[in-house]
Amino acid sequence: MRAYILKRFGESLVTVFIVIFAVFMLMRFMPVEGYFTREDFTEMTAEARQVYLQSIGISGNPFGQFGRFLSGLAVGDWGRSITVYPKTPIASIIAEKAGYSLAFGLSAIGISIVFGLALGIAMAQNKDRLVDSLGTLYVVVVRAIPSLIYLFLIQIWVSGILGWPMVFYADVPVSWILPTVSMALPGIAWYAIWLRRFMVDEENKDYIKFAISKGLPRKKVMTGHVLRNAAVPLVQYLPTQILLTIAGSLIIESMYSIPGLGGLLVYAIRQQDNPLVQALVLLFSVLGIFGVFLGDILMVLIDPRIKLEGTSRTGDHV
Amino acid sequence: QDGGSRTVDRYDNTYQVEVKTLNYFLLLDTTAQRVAANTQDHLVEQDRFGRFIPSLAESWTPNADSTVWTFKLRKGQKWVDHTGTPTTYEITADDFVEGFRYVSDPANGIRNISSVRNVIKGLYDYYYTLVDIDGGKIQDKTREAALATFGTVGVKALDAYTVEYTLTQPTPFFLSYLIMDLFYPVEKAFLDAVGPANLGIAKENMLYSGGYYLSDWQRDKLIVMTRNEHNWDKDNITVRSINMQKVSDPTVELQMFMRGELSSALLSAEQAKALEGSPFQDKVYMTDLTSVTFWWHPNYQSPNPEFNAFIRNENFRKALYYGIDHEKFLSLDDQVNPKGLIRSTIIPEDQCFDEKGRDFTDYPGVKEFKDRGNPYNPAKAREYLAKAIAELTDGKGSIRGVTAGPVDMKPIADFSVDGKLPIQMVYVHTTSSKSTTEALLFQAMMKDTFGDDTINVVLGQFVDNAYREAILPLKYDMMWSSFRFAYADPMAQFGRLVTDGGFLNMAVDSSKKTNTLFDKTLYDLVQAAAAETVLSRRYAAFAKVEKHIQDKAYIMPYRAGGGSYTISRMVPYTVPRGGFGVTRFKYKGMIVESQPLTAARVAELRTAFFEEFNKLTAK
Amino acid sequence: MRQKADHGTSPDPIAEPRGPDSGGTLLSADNIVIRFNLRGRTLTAVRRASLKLHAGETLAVVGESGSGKSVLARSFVGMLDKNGRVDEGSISYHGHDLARFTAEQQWLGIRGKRIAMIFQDPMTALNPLKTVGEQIREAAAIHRGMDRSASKLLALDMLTRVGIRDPERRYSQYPHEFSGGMRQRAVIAAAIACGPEILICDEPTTALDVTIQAQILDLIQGLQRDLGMSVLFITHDLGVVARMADRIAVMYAGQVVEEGLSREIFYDPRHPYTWALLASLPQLGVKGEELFAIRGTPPSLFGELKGDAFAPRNPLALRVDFENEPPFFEVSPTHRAKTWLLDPRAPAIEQPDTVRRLKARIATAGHRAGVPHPIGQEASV
Amino acid sequence: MIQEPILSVHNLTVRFGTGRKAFEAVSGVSFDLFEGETLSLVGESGSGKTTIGRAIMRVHPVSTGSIRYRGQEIAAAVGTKDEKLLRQKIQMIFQDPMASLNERAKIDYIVSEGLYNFRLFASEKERRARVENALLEVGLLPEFASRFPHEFSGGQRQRIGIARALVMEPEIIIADEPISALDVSIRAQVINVLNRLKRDKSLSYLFIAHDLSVVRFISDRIAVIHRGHLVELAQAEELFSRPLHPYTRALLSAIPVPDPDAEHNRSLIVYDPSMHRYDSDPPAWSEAYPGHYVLANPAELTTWVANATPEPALSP
Amino acid sequence: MKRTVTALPYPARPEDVEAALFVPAPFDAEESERTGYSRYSYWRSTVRTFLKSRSSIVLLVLMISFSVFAFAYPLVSNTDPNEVSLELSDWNKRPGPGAGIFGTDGLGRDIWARTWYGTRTSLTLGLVIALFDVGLGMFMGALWGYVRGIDRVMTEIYNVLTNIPRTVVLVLLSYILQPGFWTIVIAMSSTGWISIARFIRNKVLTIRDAEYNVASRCLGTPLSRIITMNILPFLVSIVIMETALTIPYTIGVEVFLGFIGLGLPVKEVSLGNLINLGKNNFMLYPYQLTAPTVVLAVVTISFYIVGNKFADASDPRNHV
Ligand SMILES: Nc1ncnc2c1ncn2[C@@H]1O[C@H](COP(=O)(O)OP(=O)(O)OP(=O)(O)O)[C@@H](O)[C@H]1O
Ligand SMILES: Nc1ncnc2c1ncn2[C@@H]1O[C@H](COP(=O)(O)OP(=O)(O)OP(=O)(O)O)[C@@H](O)[C@H]1O
Ligand SMILES: [Mg+2]
Ligand SMILES: [Mg+2]
Repeated sequence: MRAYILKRFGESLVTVFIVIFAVFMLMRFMPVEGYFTREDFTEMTAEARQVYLQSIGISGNPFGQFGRFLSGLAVGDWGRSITVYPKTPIASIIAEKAGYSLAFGLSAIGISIVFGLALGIAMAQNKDRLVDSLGTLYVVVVRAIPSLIYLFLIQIWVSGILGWPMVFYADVPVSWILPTVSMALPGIAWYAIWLRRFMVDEENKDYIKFAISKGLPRKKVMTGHVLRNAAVPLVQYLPTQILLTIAGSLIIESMYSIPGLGGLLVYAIRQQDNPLVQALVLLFSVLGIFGVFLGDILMVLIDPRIKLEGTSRTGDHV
Repeated sequence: QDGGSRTVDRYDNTYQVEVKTLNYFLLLDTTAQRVAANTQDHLVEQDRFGRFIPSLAESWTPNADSTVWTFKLRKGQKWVDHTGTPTTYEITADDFVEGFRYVSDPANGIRNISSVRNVIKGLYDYYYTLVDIDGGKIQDKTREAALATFGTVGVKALDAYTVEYTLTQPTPFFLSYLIMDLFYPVEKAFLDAVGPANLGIAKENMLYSGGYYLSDWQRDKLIVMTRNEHNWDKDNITVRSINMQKVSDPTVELQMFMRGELSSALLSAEQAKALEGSPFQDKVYMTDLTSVTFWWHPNYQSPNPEFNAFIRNENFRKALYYGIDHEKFLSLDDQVNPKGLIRSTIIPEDQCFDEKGRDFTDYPGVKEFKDRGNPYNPAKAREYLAKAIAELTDGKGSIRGVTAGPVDMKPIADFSVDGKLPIQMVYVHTTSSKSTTEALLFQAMMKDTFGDDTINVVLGQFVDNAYREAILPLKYDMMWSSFRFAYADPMAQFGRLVTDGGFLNMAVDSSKKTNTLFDKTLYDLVQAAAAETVLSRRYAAFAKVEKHIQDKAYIMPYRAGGGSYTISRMVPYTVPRGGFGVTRFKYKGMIVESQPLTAARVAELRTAFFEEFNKLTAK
Repeated sequence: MRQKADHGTSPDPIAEPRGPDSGGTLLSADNIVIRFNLRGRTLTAVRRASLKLHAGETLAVVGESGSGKSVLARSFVGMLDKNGRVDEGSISYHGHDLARFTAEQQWLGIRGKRIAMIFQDPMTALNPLKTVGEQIREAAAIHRGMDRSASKLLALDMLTRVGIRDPERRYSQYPHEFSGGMRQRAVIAAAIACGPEILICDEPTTALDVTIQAQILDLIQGLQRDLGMSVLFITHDLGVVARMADRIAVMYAGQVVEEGLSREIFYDPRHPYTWALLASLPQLGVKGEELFAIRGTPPSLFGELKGDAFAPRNPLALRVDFENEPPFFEVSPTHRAKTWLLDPRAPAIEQPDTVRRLKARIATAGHRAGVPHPIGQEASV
Repeated sequence: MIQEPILSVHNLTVRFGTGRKAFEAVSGVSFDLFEGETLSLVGESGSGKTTIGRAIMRVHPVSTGSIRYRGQEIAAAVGTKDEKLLRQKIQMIFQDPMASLNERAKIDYIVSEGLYNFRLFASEKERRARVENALLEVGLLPEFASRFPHEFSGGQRQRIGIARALVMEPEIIIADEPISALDVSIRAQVINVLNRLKRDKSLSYLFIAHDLSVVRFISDRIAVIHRGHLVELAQAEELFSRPLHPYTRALLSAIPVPDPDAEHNRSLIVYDPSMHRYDSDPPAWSEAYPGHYVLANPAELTTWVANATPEPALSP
Repeated sequence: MKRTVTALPYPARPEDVEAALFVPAPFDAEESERTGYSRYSYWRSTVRTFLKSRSSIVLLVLMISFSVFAFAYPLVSNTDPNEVSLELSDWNKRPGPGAGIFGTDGLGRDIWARTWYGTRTSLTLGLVIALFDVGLGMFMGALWGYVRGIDRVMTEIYNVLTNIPRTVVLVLLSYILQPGFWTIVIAMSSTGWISIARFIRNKVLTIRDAEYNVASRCLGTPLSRIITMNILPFLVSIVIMETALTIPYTIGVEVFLGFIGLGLPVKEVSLGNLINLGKNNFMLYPYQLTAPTVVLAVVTISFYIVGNKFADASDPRNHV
């Protein structure tokens, strides 16, 4: 078990390294003009531009730059933003913003899980009946229509009808509701549809038939066997989902003026804020990759079928 | 309506684009300017008529030829921190010297320095020595040694309460420089404590000398400024707190206003129109014009050979100039009175007054353009175009000296020219819908005036950064841009057009490979005007510059800044007024009511204000 | 906590078990017709099949693949697939007509508690995410209203009964830690945990090796004896049938075509399909000679079958077989067959030679060796 | 006169995986297959029967040992020409009639797949004729060629699988449990087809099965395999009448006999591998009687031979 | 569609049967082979299962008619969707007589025409991306699943590609290339194929070791034919489904990209641009958003549901 965790951990590290290296080098393909604003460029002489590039650590051998970046990371220095928040330490930017994204993201995940699972169960239990159709309708609307549209309509209409603020105010609790719920909508659909599918799949399994033939009441079969087994594959994705909430939701954060991490990456790329882009990509890929890693570990823990190398084989023969 | 005239404690408004830094020496966006203008004081400031009045300086005296300016500071003024508590630091003359030392060091990356680089004595040499040291060009001098020579720069503290600026040449309008971000004070002990790089990246990392202090700053969310109860002028700081929310969507902004969450909102023309019939109908009014000027400017070095051949032809430029209906174009912003937005001079009106109080734009040579308004004249335009075509083509539609071939203007555009009419012309714009709409309208107008067999407008779009994508790599034929008027002198505008890297590309710097001084007359005119130090003579000379540029139709101004629909609870004309520096962002003296003002009332206030204003300016 | 609340709540439609009725018949299925909706068409899987299960006996149902053995058996526990239904006929069990049960609720006192069923594939019959012990325990808890510790004790006892050594350890293991044979034992343990009256075994050994198969068969037999159950045993392996069955029902194309005591079917079969079935056994073949084989392929169950369903594949068919469906003819009180050959008007057609020689052949060719094997002992290989 | 084997497997070992995961599915198996004979391989599930078959078909790599076809080594890579020959001469029939036919291809393609691979026909007409022929030979109708596999019953599908092998005109057929998945009434059809083909075309079969009753009927010789090791090999009747290895005896005792009287008196022998003392005295592949081999150490060999019944036991 | 089934007749009573019939009948061996098995065609069953649900028929019809109309409209209409009006009175006209079915936008362009041109652009974009994604994904996925040796490498590529935020790629590409149709195609496909490849790989893994594949290998069938004959036919339904589902997805992405300013050039008519433009003016001229939204919703929802229903229908387990 420990050997397995170490091995998976090592693999994850390698993947993170490749991702960050790839992005680092891609950023170097961007034209240097991007580091200047229009006014600057007019005002600055060629030398001054060079001075500026040097001062933000852009000129020189990209491999050397990468090395410096890594050695900075090693001592916990994420560097400073160069154009998005000039000179502001990146760690402090992230610390400041991640809190918001995390708070909204976690509440949204909570809501998605509770409502998504409830909806999924309801749909599976009433397969091909009204509840199922309504649930499917919801899922279809959420998944097929670009989110921008319905999120926008929710913001304008629902806030108007309920008289809630249109943007988020940290000190007005009701202003949290709409963004959180909006953020949860796709999650609810996701959980509902997969749980429904897994439950329906489970229901056709031989062991469910055997459980029924043992005379277990339907409710017990549903909770004790079907739901339990159907939920297991969903659990695998939970760590990734939780970790990635830190990354925030671009659309919702921008619509509700939530100062989270959501739009920061896009903005940073467009501003060619290399240190910030690198830090964010590093952060997100670490979260994503380690989410997968944790998901795998979690599966090993909850699914007895998954045997790991290095663990002794039990199971005798007749 | 007496209920509507109660003043309120709080002013709520929004900002759309994220403020990057609040380092007040490095104002990168208007939000930061709003914060700096209110949380820091300069030596001088402008009153609500735009007159310079004392601020942290109690009084000042220029010497006879306006080359040395001495300022006497108010005593006993303390820096306050982000809780509004006075610190032990007093605001002294040294703080102004330190502030300037900070901006003069290229390592601090201060961007506006070029506007004073040739104004303050000794600054040019000091600055470039440091640049060369940093760039490795000067090896025999250390940075420390160079920094030690700051004494040669013309900014000195004569005593704790006296600052003296020494200038390179007589500058009667020097006060208008002093309200730029370059002339803020900073407390050295505090700066050393937080480190120069950390100045202004958090509310704790600044001290405040202005009428407000920054009591809250959440990036991408909220900026709150609270009245500084220890400011010398606190009685004139009428609103207790200024709350600025980040809201990027104008639709949301309007909604928030209508729901009473904001004190004022800017509206698009369409939004304004949509309010017709609503309770807000009679509350929408238009803001005054500002010193910002919008113009179309062609690229005189286009990689597109067809356009390049034509744009150097005066008749062609004039054809363009007369071919676009400015009024209709501005209907996008104001369908009722688009004319009111037109600005047809390069230097804005109401900004430069000579010693007799005469406005630069009333000088002969400028006034004719100011009075002309919309130049649109399709017949004339077609005539000019015909002339240009006659001059530049062989009569069978082939453009002389232009060979067919591909034009690589990637990523903006990519096409081939055939060396024949129609002329391909790349008009670039951003991805924003406003900018795109304008581009489409421009295209439609060109087609309307000239038909599509003479000029074919190709639309090219840059994603983000005009400079990186279009202007610097010269991948455009035509675009619009806007210039803010930086200080009270025509050179603020002409300098940027004519000098190195300017839009007209009349570089005289021989090191630059794009050295194409194609109008020696203009260059000489600018040099001559810049050398004049008496305002009236100076203005007369610059008026010739303006006339020359306009006659040749090098650039096509079309709109003044401002002039947006607004709906607001703030009473206009209660705040300081001024077109340059940070004045227009000040909230000092602002009166905010509990109900939006009606347009009628604003109109009354406007009339009253300008009556008074005109009395004051007509000395 | 939840477990407790469920105790004894399963409704019991049979308040007083009345035991086998007059003729010793425990369960009797009459003229059962089962249809499925399949891809827009109707498939009649069982066509008027009748079957009686006597108390304490083992009834084997044999027949070709697809002849409807499983479907018929499943209808006894109300576990037809969703697209299927019992269209006609009745299944009487303790005065109830199981064919008329509609609500899940009605089945609760029967399924698992009185009629238990084990399936063919032990590898998939256990929930891979629950411990084996738990899966045995939960049924007992429900049906016998036991609390957790009591039902656990019962489950441990069941594990011991089916010959699993070290039950304490095995109780908390997961199915993947069990081999195929042990899983089938666990499945059996779960099925008998409530002491059912009837155990339906649907090909319980097909997926197992011969040696293990023999052990499981012994186990089922032993359990039947010990617990006095009736067993309905479905298989198409005649060897297994010979070992297990007291009586045999032969099915073809959804019908029971012959029914009789084990010896009657083996030694005196009357239906041509039964003949063919027995004759095609390789044990009866002569090396180097052609084995008797049933020609052709089973009929399609969509649509009507005219006459005797087996007729097209039966070289001995009469013309009447293509026209009219034969009724049952009684051979003996315990033996009947559904073939026109038993009609007095039919030409006298003899059983094929091979079939007649069955007993003799086996007696001479069979080989027996070894020592008696105590039932239920777990043999490890 | 000693006949040359058509196929000779010597000391075959197949390992799956590497390192700690390595698992030896077949260990040091040797046997010969003679022309025109049926050699059956019986043993419990997972004992390595399929693996041996697939090693001969060269779809599993051989770890050590040799496989010779008519004296020619085929365990390692062979040239293109030999490849073509081998693919033709050695054919396989699969266990699961449902899984061994490509559901999305017509019978025509399925049967002629091998012909296509090596262009074994001169004209389209010839190919079609050969497909029809093969179908007829296994008792199917030529018209079936244009249908898809799912239109057929299990027995028919299995015969299609045989036709697919047959069309290549093979000499050796590896039949991997070709009847295990079929029900009794269909089995006979397939057995008959196999037997008839063997006679008519003098094929050699390596017949893999676990059903000893079928094996006895069809085989000339039988090899018993247990956990990757061959434990016994003899003429079919010899093996049934004189089983030596305890595993063989257990296997034989477990065969159900379709006779109620006999069945009711049957008793079961259980094989316990821990009975062997191979640590101190390793076993060897020894010839107990002529042509009757068993895996035993000398001590065991003596006891087993002593206990062997010379004549078939009478049924009780 | 309930089928009425006639009750099974009881067997004849012996006395009702003619004695003349009791004579041996000739045996027809061919007939006995022929009798049994039902004709089951995978594709016929798939289509039938699909058509069983009324809603999927309705949506299929909608999907087809909207797509056909979107592609046909530009051919038959002579309204230029980019025709800017210089008459102020033409701007922002509400739907109604003289203003087109969907009204006009802020430059007097006809929204009805723009909606259909936009639908065409977006559908084309979706289709092209789907073809790239699915084509490349299929090919790589089949290889990935079949060739054991490249599994590790591909898995690593998968890990890396799925962890480089897509926006990074998009933004970078829109700098390197001209923002536009092909940039979005390249940006989307450069990372989109991998998840399809992964999906296909998992499918292939389950069929790779199926006996019929072993059979083919035993017959010496070359890899190329194993993939085309044995593997790909089993993936056709997946491909159709993936294609159908990629289209609503790309339309969504296009709208999103427009939102962050990286979409198709705004001068190009696409649903994404229409929506983003309409959204800006929603409070004022709601029809500018709602009209194209309705069309977009019908298109995406019909593709989505049809794709899903088809996936269900193509699963043989659902062929009941
Ligand atoms: N859910 C179902 N839907 C449609 N047809 C079904 C279903 N279940 C069974 N059938 C059909 O009913 C017929 C009888 O099936 P059944 O499983 O009872 O056969 P069987 O005799 O048990 O065969 P086997 O020996 O293969 O288990 C078959 O033709 C089968 O295809
Ligand atoms: N590709 C493989 N990788 C790893 N192990 C394998 C592989 N193929 C087979 N094995 C293992 O090799 C052993 C022998 O398998 P094989 O399929 O040859 O047995 P068998 O005798 O044919 O069994 P059955 O009767 O079930 O078909 C089994 O334990 C199996 O798990
Ligand atoms: Mg069955
Ligand atoms: Mg096998």
